[in-house]
Amino acid sequence: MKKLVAEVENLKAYYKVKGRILKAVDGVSLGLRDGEVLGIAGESGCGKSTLAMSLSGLFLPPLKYYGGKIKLKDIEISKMDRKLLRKNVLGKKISFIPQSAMNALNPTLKIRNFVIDVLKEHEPELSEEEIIDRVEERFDSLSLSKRVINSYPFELSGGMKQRVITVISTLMNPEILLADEPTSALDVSSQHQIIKLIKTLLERRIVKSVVFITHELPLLRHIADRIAIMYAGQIVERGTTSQIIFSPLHPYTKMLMSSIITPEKGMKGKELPVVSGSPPNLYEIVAGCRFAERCPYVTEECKINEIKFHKIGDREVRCLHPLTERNGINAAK
Amino acid sequence: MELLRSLIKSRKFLIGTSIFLALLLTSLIFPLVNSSDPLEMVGLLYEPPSAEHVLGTDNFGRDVLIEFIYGMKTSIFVGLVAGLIATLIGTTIGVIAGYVGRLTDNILNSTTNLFLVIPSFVILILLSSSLKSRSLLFLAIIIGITSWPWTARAVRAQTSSLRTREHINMAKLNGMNNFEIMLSEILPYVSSYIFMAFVLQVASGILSEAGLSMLGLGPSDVVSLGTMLSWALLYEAVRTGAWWAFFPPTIGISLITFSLLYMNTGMDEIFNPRLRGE
Amino acid sequence: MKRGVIFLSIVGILVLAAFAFAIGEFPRSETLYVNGLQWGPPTNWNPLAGNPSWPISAGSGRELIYETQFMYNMINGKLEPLIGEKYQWVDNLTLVVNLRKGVHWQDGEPLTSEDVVYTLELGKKYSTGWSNLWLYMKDVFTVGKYEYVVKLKPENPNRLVVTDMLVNVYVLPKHIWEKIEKDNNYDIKKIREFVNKNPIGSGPYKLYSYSPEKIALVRYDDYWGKSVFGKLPVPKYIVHPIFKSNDDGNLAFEKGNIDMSQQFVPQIWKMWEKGLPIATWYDHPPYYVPAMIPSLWFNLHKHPLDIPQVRKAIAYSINYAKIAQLAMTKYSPTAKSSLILPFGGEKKYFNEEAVKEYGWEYNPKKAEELLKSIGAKKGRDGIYVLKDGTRLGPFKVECPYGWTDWMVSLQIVAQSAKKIGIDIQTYYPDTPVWANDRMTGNFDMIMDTPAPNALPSQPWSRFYAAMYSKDVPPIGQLAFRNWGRYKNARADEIMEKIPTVTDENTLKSLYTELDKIYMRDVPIIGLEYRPALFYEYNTTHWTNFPNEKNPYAPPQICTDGAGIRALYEIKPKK
Amino acid sequence: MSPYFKYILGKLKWYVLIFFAALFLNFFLPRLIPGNPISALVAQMAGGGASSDVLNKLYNSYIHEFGLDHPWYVQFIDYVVKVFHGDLGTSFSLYPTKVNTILAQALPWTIALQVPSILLGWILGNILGALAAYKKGKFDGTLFPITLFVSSIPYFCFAIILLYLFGVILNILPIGGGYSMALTPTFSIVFLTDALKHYLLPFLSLLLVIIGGQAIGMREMSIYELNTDYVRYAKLLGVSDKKIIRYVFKNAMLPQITGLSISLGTMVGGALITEIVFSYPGIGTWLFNAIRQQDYPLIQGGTLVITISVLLANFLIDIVYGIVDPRIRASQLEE
Repeated sequence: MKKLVAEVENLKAYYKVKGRILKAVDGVSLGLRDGEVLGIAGESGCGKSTLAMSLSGLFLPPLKYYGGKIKLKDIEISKMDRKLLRKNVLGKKISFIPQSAMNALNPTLKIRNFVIDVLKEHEPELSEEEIIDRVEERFDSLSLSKRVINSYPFELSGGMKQRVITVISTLMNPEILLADEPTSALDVSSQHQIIKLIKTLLERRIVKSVVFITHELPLLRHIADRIAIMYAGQIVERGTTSQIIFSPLHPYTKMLMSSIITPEKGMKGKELPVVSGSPPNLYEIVAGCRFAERCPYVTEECKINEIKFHKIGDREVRCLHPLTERNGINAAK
Repeated sequence: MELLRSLIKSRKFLIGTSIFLALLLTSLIFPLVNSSDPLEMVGLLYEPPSAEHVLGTDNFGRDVLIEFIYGMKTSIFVGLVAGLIATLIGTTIGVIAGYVGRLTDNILNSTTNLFLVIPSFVILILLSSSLKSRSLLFLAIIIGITSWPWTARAVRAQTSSLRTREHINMAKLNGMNNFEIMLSEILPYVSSYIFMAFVLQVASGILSEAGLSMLGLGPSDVVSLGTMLSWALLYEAVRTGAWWAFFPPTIGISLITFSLLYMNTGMDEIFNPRLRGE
Repeated sequence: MKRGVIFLSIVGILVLAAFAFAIGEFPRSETLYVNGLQWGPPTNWNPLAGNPSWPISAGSGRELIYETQFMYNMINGKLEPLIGEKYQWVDNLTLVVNLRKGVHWQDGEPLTSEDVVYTLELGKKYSTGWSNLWLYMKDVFTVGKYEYVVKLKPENPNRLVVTDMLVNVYVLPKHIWEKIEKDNNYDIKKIREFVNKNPIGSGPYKLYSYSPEKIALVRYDDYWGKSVFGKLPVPKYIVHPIFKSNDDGNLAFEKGNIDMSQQFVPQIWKMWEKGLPIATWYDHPPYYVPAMIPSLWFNLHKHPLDIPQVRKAIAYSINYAKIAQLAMTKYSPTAKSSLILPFGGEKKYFNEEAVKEYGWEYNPKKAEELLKSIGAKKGRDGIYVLKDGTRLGPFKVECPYGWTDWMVSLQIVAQSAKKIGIDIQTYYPDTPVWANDRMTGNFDMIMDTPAPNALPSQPWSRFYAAMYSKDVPPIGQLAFRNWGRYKNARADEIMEKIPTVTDENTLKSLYTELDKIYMRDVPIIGLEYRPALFYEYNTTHWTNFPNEKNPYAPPQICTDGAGIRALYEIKPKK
Repeated sequence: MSPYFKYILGKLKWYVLIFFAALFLNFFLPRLIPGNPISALVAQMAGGGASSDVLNKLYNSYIHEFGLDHPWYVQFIDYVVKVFHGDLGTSFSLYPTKVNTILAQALPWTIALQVPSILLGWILGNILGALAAYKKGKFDGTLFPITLFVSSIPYFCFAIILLYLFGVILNILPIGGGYSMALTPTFSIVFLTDALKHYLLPFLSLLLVIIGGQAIGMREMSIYELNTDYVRYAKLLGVSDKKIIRYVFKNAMLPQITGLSISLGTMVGGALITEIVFSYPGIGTWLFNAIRQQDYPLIQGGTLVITISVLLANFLIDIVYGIVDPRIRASQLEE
């Protein structure tokens, strides 16, 4: 087994809005190994994007850190000074690809100037020419047109923008790349290009590991090594890609897998729920299983206590009645 | 319903609305309780506040407090009517320009911009000097027809962003004509913007009335906050130190405008969640 | 370095130059500041132009640059000699005027009867302010250097208007204006455009400088009057700042920056109650000397205002005392139902008994009785309806926006009428609209002053402006007097007769008869008495202004008519 | 042709169009006012007792002199031709003064009052708004309602209150006019300080209201920009706050620039009332008096000068905008 590059322990990150607390990430633990792609899947509002943000260690208000650890090798970044974090970690060790490339770049700034701003922040000794040289080289090596560097963001197509952002995010060869739905707003061929690009970056060891977040579970099949399923602020199931895709244990995973997914273009933040019913109110979390409301196999027992992880072989699942691996029939019955 | 609930939750909206309603209700209920004629000349020129006349008398020897309350009613009335007219015209032009697009949009948008660039207050002054009848309604209408461009602009922007939406295409495929689409597929989606624009138009209508009246172009035989100011200025209340003649209308106009703007800000934050700073 | 030195020295020079410019243009102890006589920026000093600026403007600075032949004294109604020494009606059609010898123009040329005759004839040649004289004058000719004769038309011998000429027509220098006429090709349009920046008159002052903010005059030290009056006017400069609002002017006056003001200052007594050195002619109500009668005019051709009883009912409904108190802030005695002033020069014609018997006063009860007497009934809304179903109102009553005392007067009229059941609403348009409505007869009721002048021809001019029907076109066309289009043959006859009568007893009975017709028909209602000119002074910088207790000159604002004598007597304070 | 030039040309076409529309409105609107300017003029010069005949003659000769006896289209063409020769005609009410002379005297006062107050108000308002958006919390919480209230007070009400406070109660500043009556406009220290004293109140009343209005707009725009994805992304890439604020400020400013150009008309309108309240010797006071007197040439001239200045200012802003916002040039390329 490869060594861990990052470890997350019982991470709690909540939104605090007008005195009320929304528990978007509620005790998540993860391990990320060298060279792997960890997929995180879940429907919108389950907290996966918040998790991606939190993993960077930068809690932007109204998001607040409430507990747990994020360890990057030996550095504990969850409690790091924000200035130091931004200077020494972000972009350099952990980098981020945001969800909507459309608006992720300052519309009035040329790519060139943005790149200069980013690199100067981390390596002030570089001259502008050196930076541009390095960037051009990188663009070349990833077979992206160098011309792009001198463009304004609005002069680029959506797919191109997303690729440019991916390249910018990895300019400083970060160990971890957090990709938050990098493909959700794109057409199929652009999606493929992005996935190819991420794979290339991994192969060349420009990035060491990737956390790939998406609401389209099937997409992970082509890229992820392991997958964690998230529901209502928690990880509900963890396993290898084939395990999750082909023999889900949690009823929710099963539903995610079997539902038809139709992402609507241009309607960011308003994706239709992929499974029937809606996730619980994260302001007031009920006792017991958070999926109970929507679970076809729910029993009275489910609603009493918080569900802990159960080990089934080498797999873990938060369910009292996990599905059997063979045919998806509830094991307890 | 949910919208209403979220509106009530906005402190800004709530404060703005309550101030506005309080002022409006005072001006509506007071005449029912107190039947004094606001035009009655009960004293002499600029008598200072006393037990009998709490806010003193004005240049006509009238009770300033009673005038103030009636004036508020007039001003709010003019504001509402002018706002309604401006919103109607602005919405019609904005929706048509934004939805139909092309040449129609070009023409309508150019007209809108023309009226935005020419100082509308000058036009307003000229138009109202040409009025033979200085009735309240006429005044409100004139203010309305000179202030629609702002609404037209906002509505047009919203409409053109809607134009390519799925549901509009579906409506087209289902054989709806343009008019029906504008009415049933576009208006509901821009209604919150229209309402916000309406609130702003009411505020600006009240200001325009006050400005016009202050220049002596206001309604005759009716007290409005603007005419009160105009008299105060004309009859040298500032020089003679009769603060009670110009202070109440100033506060009145500012409070009404403030309440409407505050209401608008509250709504803005709800309809554009990004502004909430979350 | 070098550049810096140059720069500094330039700045230094500029600063020095600036100080040199600013220091004492008008030394305070030699400058009299007046205001309220000019409202817009000055445009011209051309008496032929129609709208000349102060001090050439009508009736506010008559003896400063150009002079009239005689000076009118509004207190006793007398004509005092100036350029003219004496005048005499030798018969009903012949006026002989003798001029003073030794009068000379400011360029040194002598002033003779040639100049006067030339000036009067200009009015025949062109449309000028005094062209109307030629309706009554047949001829004017000189008799030697210092005498001239006016012959009246036997068919229209109006002696009153011709006498007015002696105090309100400026005498112009022939040798200068002949040239101006010629230079402009005798085209009146071009002559009117002549600004006359450097007017050469016969008076004690010359135009010194002007700008949109002020007009300044400087004393002409070779004034012919120096030898006659034994001295020159005291102020070396007279400056008239032009304020854009009453507020500014009144504040400047209050602060002592203005010495003499002709502005309407509401409740002026409050200023001296505050301890300011301010006074008016009287130190008690009405504070000013009343001279005109701002009135309410009816459209006599609009039903139901064509019914005299309706007009009279309105006359009874109006609270005249309130108008005097509130609108005029006590500057007016309570108005009586007569077109003759019960004060000053015309008091002798005022017939108290006739007014008592035929006139009206504030009496709402009587007003309603009058309406009931013609069969009017009160409608449910409290407004009377005539037998023919005509509702009494809404009538519009009109005066210009910004004429503050008038606006209040009309508010009182409206409120008074409302109380007895007549619906009157106020309307305050801009002045041109009001002026036009007035002339075309496009009004229900309108406020205006008939013959707003203090002239020897009063009260005849007032009756004439209000009631004379000849040459007055019907409603819809432009009239220039008699806005209501009143018509009464006997009244016309009396008005034609009065200017030819010299016997005081006959005059008195004619005026009484005319006034009775007025009170019977109520074509207009006098609302208040107003001074021709407001006259208030501040003694911070100048003292010894004339007033009731020291009446060495009439309250004609120190610069007009006989009032100019004050300029010789006021004293600088330090 | 460079796209930028094309953009400017496109704008220019549009301004020429507006100019002609304004020319038309300027001519016709004053003529809608009932009554006519000559009756007032004649009435003013006619003492009581003058005969109808004489006044009638006077009246007709004036109507002819002012060209009011021609049909409207002749008058209009005459007016347009004269405008293009730089001649705005002769004032009625201040006959025989040229409108050009009057406006030339008034314009410097108006420019001196409006340009600095609008520009400074705009700049200060934007800084204040950006600050409120950035600092949030109590700063914003107290500042926002105050600013909103200040901007709710109409220009003229503000002017009256300032007048009362400083001119009457404290008695330290003059209550009207452009300079003291004892002075003549010269380039002198005494005159300049005096003019400055008269300047202060109208300037302040304009400035404060404009600051209020602009700050509110900027605050909103900045909050919006602060919450955009690009800010988040830049932060996640470790870009410092200093740089991010620069992005936000610039981007929030851009709509404020268009905002300035659009609200310029309103601001100028507001400033005109301020001039009237303070009897400031600028265009507003003149224009208003002209309207009162139905002085067509002066009304036309005044409104024309105002329209041209607003158009010019807008055009300048458009040029600047085209330079600072790359998106404008791009959108021009697409067409």
